[in-house]
Amino acid sequence: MSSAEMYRILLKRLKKAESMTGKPLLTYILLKYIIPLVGLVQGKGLKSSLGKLGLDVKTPTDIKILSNDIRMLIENFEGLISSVEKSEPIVWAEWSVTWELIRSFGVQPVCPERAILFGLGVNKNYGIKFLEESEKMGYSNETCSCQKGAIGAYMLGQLPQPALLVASSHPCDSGVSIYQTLQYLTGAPLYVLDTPYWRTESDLKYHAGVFRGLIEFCEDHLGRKFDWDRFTAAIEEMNRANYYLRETCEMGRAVPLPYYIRKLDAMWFSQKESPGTSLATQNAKMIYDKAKKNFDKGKGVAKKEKIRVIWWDVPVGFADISSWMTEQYGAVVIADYIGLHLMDQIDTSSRESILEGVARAHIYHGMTRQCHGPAEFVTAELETLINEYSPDCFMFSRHVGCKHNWAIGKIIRDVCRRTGLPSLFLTTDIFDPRLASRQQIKQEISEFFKAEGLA
Amino acid sequence: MTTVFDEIGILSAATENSVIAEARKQGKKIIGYFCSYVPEEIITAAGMVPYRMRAVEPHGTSRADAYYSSMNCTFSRSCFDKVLNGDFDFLDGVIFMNNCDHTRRMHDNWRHSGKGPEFIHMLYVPHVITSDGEGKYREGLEKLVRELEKHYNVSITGTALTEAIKLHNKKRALLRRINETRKSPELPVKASEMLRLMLSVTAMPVEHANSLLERFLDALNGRNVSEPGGMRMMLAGGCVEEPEHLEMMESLGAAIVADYICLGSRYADRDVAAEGAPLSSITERYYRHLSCPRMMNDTRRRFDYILDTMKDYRARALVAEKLKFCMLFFGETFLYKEESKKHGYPLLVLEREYGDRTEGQQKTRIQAFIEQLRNFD
Amino acid sequence: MYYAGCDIGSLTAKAVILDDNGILASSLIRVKGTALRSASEVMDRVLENAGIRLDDIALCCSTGYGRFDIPFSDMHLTEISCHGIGAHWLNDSVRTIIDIGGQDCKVISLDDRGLVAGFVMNDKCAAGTGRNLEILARALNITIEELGPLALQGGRSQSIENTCSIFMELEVLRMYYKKMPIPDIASSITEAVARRVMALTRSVPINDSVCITGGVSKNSAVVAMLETMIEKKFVGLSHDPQLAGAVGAALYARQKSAREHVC
Amino acid sequence: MFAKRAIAAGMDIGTRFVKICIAEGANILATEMSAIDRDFDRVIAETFNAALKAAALKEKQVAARVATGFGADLVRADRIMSEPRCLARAAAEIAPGTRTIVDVGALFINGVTIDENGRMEDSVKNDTCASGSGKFLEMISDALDIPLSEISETAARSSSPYSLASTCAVFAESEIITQVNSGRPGEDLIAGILNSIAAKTATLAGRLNASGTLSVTGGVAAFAVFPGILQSVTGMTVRPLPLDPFFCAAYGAALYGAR
Ligand SMILES: Nc1ncnc2c1ncn2[C@@H]1O[C@H](COP(=O)(O)OP(=O)(O)O)[C@@H](O)[C@H]1O
Ligand SMILES: Nc1ncnc2c1ncn2[C@@H]1O[C@H](COP(=O)(O)OP(=O)(O)O)[C@@H](O)[C@H]1O
Ligand code: SF4
Ligand code: SF4
Ligand code: SF4
Repeated sequence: MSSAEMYRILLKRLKKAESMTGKPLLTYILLKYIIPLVGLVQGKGLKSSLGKLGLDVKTPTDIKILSNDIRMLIENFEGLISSVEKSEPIVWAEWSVTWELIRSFGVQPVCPERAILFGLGVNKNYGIKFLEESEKMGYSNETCSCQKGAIGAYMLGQLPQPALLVASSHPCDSGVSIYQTLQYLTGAPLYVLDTPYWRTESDLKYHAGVFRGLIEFCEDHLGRKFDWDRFTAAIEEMNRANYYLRETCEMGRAVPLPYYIRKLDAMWFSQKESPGTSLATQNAKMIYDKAKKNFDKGKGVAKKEKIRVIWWDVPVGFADISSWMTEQYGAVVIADYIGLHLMDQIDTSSRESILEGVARAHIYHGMTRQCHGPAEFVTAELETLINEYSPDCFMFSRHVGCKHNWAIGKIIRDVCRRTGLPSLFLTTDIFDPRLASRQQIKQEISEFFKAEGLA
Repeated sequence: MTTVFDEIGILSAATENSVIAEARKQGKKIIGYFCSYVPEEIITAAGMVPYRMRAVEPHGTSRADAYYSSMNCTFSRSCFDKVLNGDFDFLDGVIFMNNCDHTRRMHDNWRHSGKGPEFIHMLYVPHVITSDGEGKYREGLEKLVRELEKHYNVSITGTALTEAIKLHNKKRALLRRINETRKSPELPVKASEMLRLMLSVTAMPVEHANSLLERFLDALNGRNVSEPGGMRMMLAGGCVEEPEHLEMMESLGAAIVADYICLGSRYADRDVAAEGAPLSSITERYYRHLSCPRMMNDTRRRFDYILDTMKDYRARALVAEKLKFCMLFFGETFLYKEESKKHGYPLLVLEREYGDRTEGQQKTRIQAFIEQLRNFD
Repeated sequence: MYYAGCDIGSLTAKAVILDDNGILASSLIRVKGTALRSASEVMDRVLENAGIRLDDIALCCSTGYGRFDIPFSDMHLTEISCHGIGAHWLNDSVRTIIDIGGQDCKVISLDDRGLVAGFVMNDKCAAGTGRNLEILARALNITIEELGPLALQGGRSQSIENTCSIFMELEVLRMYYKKMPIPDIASSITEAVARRVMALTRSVPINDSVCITGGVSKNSAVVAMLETMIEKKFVGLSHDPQLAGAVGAALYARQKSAREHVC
Repeated sequence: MFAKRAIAAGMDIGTRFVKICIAEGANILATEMSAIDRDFDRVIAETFNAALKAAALKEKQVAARVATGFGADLVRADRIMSEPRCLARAAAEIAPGTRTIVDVGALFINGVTIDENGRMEDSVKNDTCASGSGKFLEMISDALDIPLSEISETAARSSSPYSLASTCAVFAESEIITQVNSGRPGEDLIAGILNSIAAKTATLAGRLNASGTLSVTGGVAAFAVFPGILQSVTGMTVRPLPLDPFFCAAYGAALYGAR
């Protein structure tokens, strides 16, 4: 596997997909009417792979959102491949780190933990090779698959050599351990965004200082000046997108549920791919407008909404499970760790206020906000959802990598017991299909709905 | 007549040893703490006894498994099982720190279980060693001092801290001198005995610990426990807290002369500066002492410590141990493999579970490793 | 002078007697209640075959799980070193040994002098061991000896996913109940167990001449399956591979006494 | 269109026995059980027909078939439900207030907890290393020529039950076979195996945060001595459910069918 081959393969496919989704209306008609009639194999392939991504396409706006996502991925991959070819510096940044900051040095960020996602995107065995490569080096099967994927991808030359690494000390030990290993294997300097345990004023001040340190660190090691104007513009763009996303999530209280969680999950990813550009904001607005229309008309995303689900922690890699649940049982997912956007607006009036806002965003980021700190951060959010979003049941995917979630099984179960909320505890790995297959998860969910009299 | 070695044998095996029981009779409060970033001086200065938490006399993990799961570290689970069983009811307070995912969640589970004591504190320690970080750690220690003073209405004065620093520096100095004796070809003390000593002196008032350490140091001169063909080795690992396990390795010919474990030589690394404001000197020592894998920007210093110590103590090989599901020490032992290739020292990596008595395969691995080293002689 | 090697395994006990020019006699029995009883019985058997008495033995070395408390043995060595010495003596081109016994599975690599350069072994799990093969054969109501030849006749084999031997037994029961031809099930079994063994070898380089020892070396289908997976032919040993450990132990006893005489 | 309470069949396809229970609503009409062998489909059909005959029913009168157990997907059924769910459903019906059930079968131990309103809460499926050895108990009693009906008195006669060392069921078997070959008294071995199964069941129950009474089902619970052994090992009060232990899962499946 030559270096960055994975990104070249995906880039070719994305370009083809872009040509198809370029004209939303035409593609919509093609997918909705012509393919089922004519049974174009090519079209069916596209539909099923979209389905697998959970972005199944129901309206022309869905296709517009999808083509924006594709455009953002293309921009990102092109930036990466040209940096590799022109041997410009590349910065590995852990996924909760604000990528706008790295881009404001005019360099390309890469998230090592997402290599497995892209590897599986090429095809299932391509991705599994990353996991097997790190297992050959001694990684066990209950290590977090995104950490294992990063090591395997690097050893197989699918992650370009980094100029420097930026890690975060939260949310879990996997990150604390893997970035020391990546630093050793790549030899690149490492900066750690040390994150406080709580969220007091002095914690936020300390964490803002850590971000100021990151800018100085990058200036020293990249020998480039930090472009504050570009960063401020990017933050303002992010503020707009976050406004729409937060407003959408606030509407989750409505019955029937006006938004579709897979779109909000996708935003968690696309906000990283090409953040700060208007494409992410456009998507956020389209999702918001669609949800607002439904909200005003009291209409839900499911034809007949029967079951409202809180799905914790991170949704499994088989994204199509939530669309299967909706079609099969009228079950909609209200929130999961990454789809519930609670980002505050960042005050861009001064550099100081920007840094504090970025520090706060880093702590309140989806998945890390729940996993770090005391268990109260987890239970408080769950209880708000239970009290205000009228769920019918709770599902916990229990990704094997998150040992801290496994360690508070009883605390979470007691919240469900106290509130009488039926709960299903699964065992999955968000990216490794070898652990719990799509079939097994669907079987357990069907049994759960039937036994609880929900279906 | 009972020797100091019999004494530490009894003290180290008990959850609440006789010295602790005696201190409680005299009205002394016992404060449990979890690991090497919680300064014992603060507890001593408050007139209380620091007690390093442990899981000796384990009862298995079934009670704790209701809170935890089979995917969590067996040391944390065994320790929390003892909490639920009431073994730690003698404690007047517990100080946690954000060391690893498993033990930080014990802070949550303990409070959720409703078991005493009332004072259950979480000390925040950064995951990096930087100047800003030292300030943040200092803030955490000041908060700890304030809350101890408020809860037990004691006052932790500068003089009390300075006195405590003197006593604990003496304790560390004695431990360092004891460790130094392990450099001699006639090894005077076994690693299993050192671990029993550490389990004893981290569960008693510092004055008592110092007198025990003095008697222990005296008992070493002229003592020789080395066996013919014993293989001088160094032991690295996380929560290696079972003397019987080390005894098994010693019975197979491993002469463990140096270590990098939490309850080992790291505990006595460098003193608290005698001059300057006491709390600043305490902050500086505890924040910058030889780190453990939770500190993300200190890896090289840890690996150099292992290389230098192996040379210093003439250890032929490194045995690295990790407990199942411990990501901190998984990463560390993963990099030991790279280091051992680069610097050419033989390495054996063992994965265990705390309290695991079925040691058939472990014995074969250790003995085969030693046979392999003997082949090279 | 006579030297003895005694390998008390988890399922079988083996003993070998060497004299100055080679293997004089050997014996193999199923283990008894205690290691001591297994050792004394297998030694009586080999002494009988050799036509000598226990005091004629100059030095005896024991190995295997039960190596520790054998009164008549003068020293003990792990089965890893013994398989290394034994296999090397039986064929000095050997650089890697795959030893699959009753309860464990080891991969040992040797340097040019035939000394152990590295090894890896399974932890306390039965997957990929001789016992694993036994319980799967029992699920088909066939003997362990029949499993190999039957598997070689097998056609398309169905892959068995699970890593735990108990679950593997379940998957075999399902095939058995659904009337899948016995040879096909047998070949699925050997393929699955061979894959478990391969998973172990991934972290040890298998260089050119590799041999297989331990009781499972008698299972022709597992041997053939492993050869296809490592894309190499096993080199032969000049004596029964199941006895490699006991031969190594006897050799070590002979070397030890030679060295004692000299210095 | 169906009778007020539809007639349903619960089919528990175990690793050793197929257990069929036909019920009308909550009322059991017939139960049949037979050993599974290579002639799988014939055994299933014969057992089902025997049950129909016992309940004096025609096949088309059975409104729904619900399958459970290891081989649930090997038979024709309208729906599949997992064993823990069926056990919880059965207990909620015949012994309301039951909070924890452990089912000890031929190869596996399953555990399930039920909350106060009869809903399944948590289940510990077949934790591999703690797998039961009901089948292995049969194998050893066969090797010792002790009929299964005499297992209880044999175990009771033992003065020093043999304590097993290995945790893995596979290695435990070889350990016991070695003991049989070396002439250790049969009653000590049988008692030893029952103790080891009880110990594994206790660890599973512990992981379920089980407290108060423990209900035990499954083939091994059919040995009268087992609940008592489990009681002494777990320190909890152990009671079989008020139904033949072999048929609890099958009955639960039938209840799901009737709804
Ligand atoms: N004749 C045979 N044919 C096939 N397999 C055999 C034969 N004899 C022994 N085995 C396999 O070898 C295993 C025992 O190997 P062995 O090396 O003797 O065990 P150990 O040394 O651990 O006691 C058995 O479990 C069985 O699977
Ligand atoms: N009379 C009996 N005949 C056979 N097995 C019995 C009998 N009584 C109790 N048992 C035990 O019941 C076990 C089978 O239990 P069962 O729950 O049917 O297992 P499964 O559901 O896996 O088929 C046997 O392994 C055996 O130990
Ligand atoms: S390894 Fe580090 S975090 Fe874990 S107990 Fe030891 S000192 Fe504390
Ligand atoms: S062994 Fe590792 S996981 Fe367990 S308590 Fe110590 S540092 Fe934490
Ligand atoms: S029960 Fe299965 S997983 Fe557990 S040790 Fe035995 S073979 Fe391995």
